[in-house]
Amino acid sequence: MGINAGYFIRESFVSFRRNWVMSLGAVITIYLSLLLVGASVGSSVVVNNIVESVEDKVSIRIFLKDGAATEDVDALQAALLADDRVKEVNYTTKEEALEEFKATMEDSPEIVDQLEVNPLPASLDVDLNDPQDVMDVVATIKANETFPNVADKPEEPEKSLKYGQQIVNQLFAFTRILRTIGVAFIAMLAAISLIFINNSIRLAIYARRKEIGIMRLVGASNWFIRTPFLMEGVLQSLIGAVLALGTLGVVTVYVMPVVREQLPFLPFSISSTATIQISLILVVSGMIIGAVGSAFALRRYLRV
Amino acid sequence: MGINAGYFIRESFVSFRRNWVMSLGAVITIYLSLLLVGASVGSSVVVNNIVESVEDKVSIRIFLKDGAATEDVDALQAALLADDRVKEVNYTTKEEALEEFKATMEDSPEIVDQLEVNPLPASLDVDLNDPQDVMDVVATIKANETFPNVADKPEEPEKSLKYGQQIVNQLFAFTRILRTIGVAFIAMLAAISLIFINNSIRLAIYARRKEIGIMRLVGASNWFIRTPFLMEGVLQSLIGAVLALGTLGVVTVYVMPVVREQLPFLPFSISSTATIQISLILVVSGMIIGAVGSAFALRRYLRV
Amino acid sequence: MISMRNVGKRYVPDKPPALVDVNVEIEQGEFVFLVGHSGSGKSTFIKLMLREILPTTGSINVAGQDLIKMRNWKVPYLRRNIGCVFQDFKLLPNKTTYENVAFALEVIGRSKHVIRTQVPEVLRLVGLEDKIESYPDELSGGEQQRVSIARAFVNRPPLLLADEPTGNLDPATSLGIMSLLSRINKTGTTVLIATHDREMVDSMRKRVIALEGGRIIRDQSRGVYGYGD
Amino acid sequence: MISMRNVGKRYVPDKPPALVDVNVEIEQGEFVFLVGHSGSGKSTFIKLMLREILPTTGSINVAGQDLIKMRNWKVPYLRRNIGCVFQDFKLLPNKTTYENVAFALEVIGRSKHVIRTQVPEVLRLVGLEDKIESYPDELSGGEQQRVSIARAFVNRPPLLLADEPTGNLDPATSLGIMSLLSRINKTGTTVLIATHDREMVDSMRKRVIALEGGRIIRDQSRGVYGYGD
Ligand SMILES: Nc1ncnc2c1ncn2[C@@H]1O[C@H](COP(=O)(O)OP(=O)(O)OP(=O)(O)O)[C@@H](O)[C@H]1O
Ligand SMILES: Nc1ncnc2c1ncn2[C@@H]1O[C@H](COP(=O)(O)OP(=O)(O)OP(=O)(O)O)[C@@H](O)[C@H]1O
Ligand SMILES: [Mg+2]
Ligand SMILES: [Mg+2]
Repeated sequence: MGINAGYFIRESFVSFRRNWVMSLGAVITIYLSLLLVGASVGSSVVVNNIVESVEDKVSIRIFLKDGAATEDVDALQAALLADDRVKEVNYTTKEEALEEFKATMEDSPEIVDQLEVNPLPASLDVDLNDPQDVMDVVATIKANETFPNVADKPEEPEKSLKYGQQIVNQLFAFTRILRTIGVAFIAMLAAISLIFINNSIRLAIYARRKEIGIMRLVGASNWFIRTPFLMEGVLQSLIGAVLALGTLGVVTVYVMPVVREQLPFLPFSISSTATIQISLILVVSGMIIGAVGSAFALRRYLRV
Repeated sequence: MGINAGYFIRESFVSFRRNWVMSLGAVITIYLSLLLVGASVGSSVVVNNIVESVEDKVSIRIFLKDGAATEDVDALQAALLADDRVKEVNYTTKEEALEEFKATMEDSPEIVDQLEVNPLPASLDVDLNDPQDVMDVVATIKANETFPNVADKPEEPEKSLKYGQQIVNQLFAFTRILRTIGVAFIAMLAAISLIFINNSIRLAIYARRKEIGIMRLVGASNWFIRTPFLMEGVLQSLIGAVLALGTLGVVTVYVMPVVREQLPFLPFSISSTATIQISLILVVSGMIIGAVGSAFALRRYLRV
Repeated sequence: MISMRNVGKRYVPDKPPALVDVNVEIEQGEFVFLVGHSGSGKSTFIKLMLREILPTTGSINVAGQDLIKMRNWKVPYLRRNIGCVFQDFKLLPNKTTYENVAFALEVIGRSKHVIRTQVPEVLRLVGLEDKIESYPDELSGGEQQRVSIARAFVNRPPLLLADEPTGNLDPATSLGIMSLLSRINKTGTTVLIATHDREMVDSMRKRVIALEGGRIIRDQSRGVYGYGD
Repeated sequence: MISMRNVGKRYVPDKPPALVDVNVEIEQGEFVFLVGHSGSGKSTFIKLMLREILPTTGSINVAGQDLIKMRNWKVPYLRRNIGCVFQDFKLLPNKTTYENVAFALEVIGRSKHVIRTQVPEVLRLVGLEDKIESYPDELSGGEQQRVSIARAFVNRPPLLLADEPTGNLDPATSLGIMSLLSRINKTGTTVLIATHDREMVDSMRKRVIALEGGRIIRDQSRGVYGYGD
């Protein structure tokens, strides 16, 4: 009992064409849903880049007391470098600190002029791999045994460390919320898209429930009825996904450069790996949604 | 030829119930679309509040030369206050400026200790109604005739004015893009929602095209067929809109306080007027979309 | 009442036409049978009358109105004066028997009171008094056909068209329906019936119009079904 | 071939049942007419045979299989051995005449070649050779009925059920269809026809089962339509 393999392919294409009102409805829904999801994943990648670039500015500065023993400073530096969370440690001399101060005070050079001795301490500047670790690393530094030996004000450890104490907490609270909102929003959009797509597939199949009943009565088995519907669902999803991808591509190529020009100081960019990943996810998830959605919607009408 | 007024109301409710698969599909679509639009309008109101609070920190500081004539300073202050764009002008004395400096320098009190004379100038601090006007107001100040008389460094007007020259441009470029993206996103969501809603109404009516044809053949006039469909569309939209509103309400009541607690330093809030406006817009636009969508979708099948 | 002149109808350009050069005059109060083989154009004839379709050529006049020149928005008013029993019943699937029949009255704006008295009366006439609350897919074929018949004459139209009204009915019920149509005709209603029911046509001895391949091949008053088979 | 024992079917709990205490044995190769008034349960009888519905009481055996115990997934295989002409045709609206008939062969996995030769052959037998590319809504009532007939026997099923197969056909075409069914029967196919066509039943003199109010009131071999009207 050989089955015409071509039957199903032909059938799903013909049905797509003949039920074009329904097909178009499903394609539009899938297209816009995936577009929405794709756009928000893209934007969240961009926002994440920006947030990271801001967070990267977070570093820890350890003020050293004048005349701290070089071995002690080296020991602290070595201890810090041994820490996984630390990216690099730089030494800033008293003179460099003064230069920096002069640069920030250029509006009021009188202040600098009045300085007779250099009041600014030397420092170790610690950059972190993950800025979120800043509080932990600060605690580690305070616990380090050589730290009191070299600190500018050993009796007040807090005053020998600068890491934007208030700002850091606020910044991370904000970026954490921002990320949570982003993930929640994308999850919501994805869920809504799923519902939309399922909805439109269900309506399309509901509109053809009589046909399905007739097929059953003529002796078609469930999978024989289902296969063309599933393939049609996959076809619709594929078209929707490709359209969504195309639109996103056009936006990336034509709109992103304009935005980047307007905001040269922000790292507006999506890597091409991210782009390919997004594309693949869109197409594959579109097809799965199409197939699964059709399968679920069909179940009800395949019982008689 | 009196018409049963009750007929249409009864008809649309009965039809809503009997075609519940279709009705449910339409309600879900309208609900989620309006939810999406409502959520993004709400978020954009919040983001706008935050952006404004950041922008409000933009002000202009005019450094005054030591011993500037009080009349001149008063004249400049009066001239500025006469300007519509200026909200208020505050005078900061040399002593106050030094106090401020000490506060920012508390990490390195040695610097302040070394100061023998107060090198900091007095200043006029100009707050604006709309921070976007900052560049214009700066230009006006430079053009003011008493400005050179009181300026700290009359030969270098740029140096007598402080308004975060680089930051301001970047900030405004960023907030402008943010606002544009916000508006574009909401517009896109609104358009997509419209298409979704229209789509699902069209599918629902497509599934009932045979019925519409039969009604025509039995002598029903177009408006007689259309009215229950439109009322059903409005009913669906109303239900969808109310559900969307309810969900947004729940989110506002239960989620917003949590976010606000996490980020006490950011002005997370939506005024109740804004809330009512959003609600009204959702409900009314939902109903209009339902009616117009149904009317359009029907047109095709009302010709025979 | 009905006047067709040189009417032709071709559905698909390069296929043979469904009707060719049809000329018919039917006076008010007549009772006419339309007979012919399957596919000879009977339903097309009836659809033209209802302006469900427009002819390719010729002119049609029903109840004093020129159907070709008629504006679209006037069509419903024409149809309210024509009761029609459709070959495929055309019942509204989401309405019960009662509601389907009542719909024909609601369309012309009859009051609730009139509907409440007339609909059960008419359903009793076609023998469906105990199927009032059933939906079309809960009815047998013959029952659906009778709902369609009830709907066609519930608003007492001056013209009644019936396309194969007894195709799904047993001889006894058919006879009942026929005598009903005949009584309706006696009250002045013009009745046109497309049918294959030889027994019925032969027993009634009314005017018979016979179609073949879209042409009128016979038009006899007091005729028989014919076709020597 | 078919065996029904004490079969009853009640669609709605508090309404009279559609079938009551039906006992029937039909042997392979028989030709049986099922007659009865409109609403007497003929279509219900046929739907039970196809397992479109399950009986409320009793047991049904078709082609050696117990329909009540049959698993859902096996139902399609049962139906492939039963050709059925439905009272409302049940054609797929999005398929042409050709595709509708071919569908019955595709379902059982016949090769393209078989389909290409058998479908036109069968359509010729029912007189639709020039309507091959038409969609159901471009066909006359009788033409749709003939498509349904063609689909029912294109795959040469051992059992052929026909619900009112000539309701929309003129006497000449009906006669053609009847002799076709009779020829199919001669090749060993069991044929069961629900009909109102008194002329046909009376002329064929085959076994007649008469239903009334859901009960079998008569079961005669070489019977007539009956009902003294
Ligand atoms: N799905 C259903 N739900 C409820 N009642 C039904 C359903 N289907 C049929 N009936 C009722 O069962 C009875 C028998 O119906 P059936 O279709 O078997 O009659 P029939 O003999 O085929 O009549 P006809 O000659 O008019 O087609 C009828 O009174 C009908 O109203
Ligand atoms: N919409 C359509 N498109 C194309 N051809 C059509 C259409 N409707 C009918 N036809 C063709 O026109 C011819 C006449 O059809 P019509 O329905 O008038 O026949 P009929 O006399 O009512 O037949 P029956 O007794 O079988 O109902 C048929 O050959 C049919 O195939
Ligand atoms: Mg016809
Ligand atoms: Mg029946």
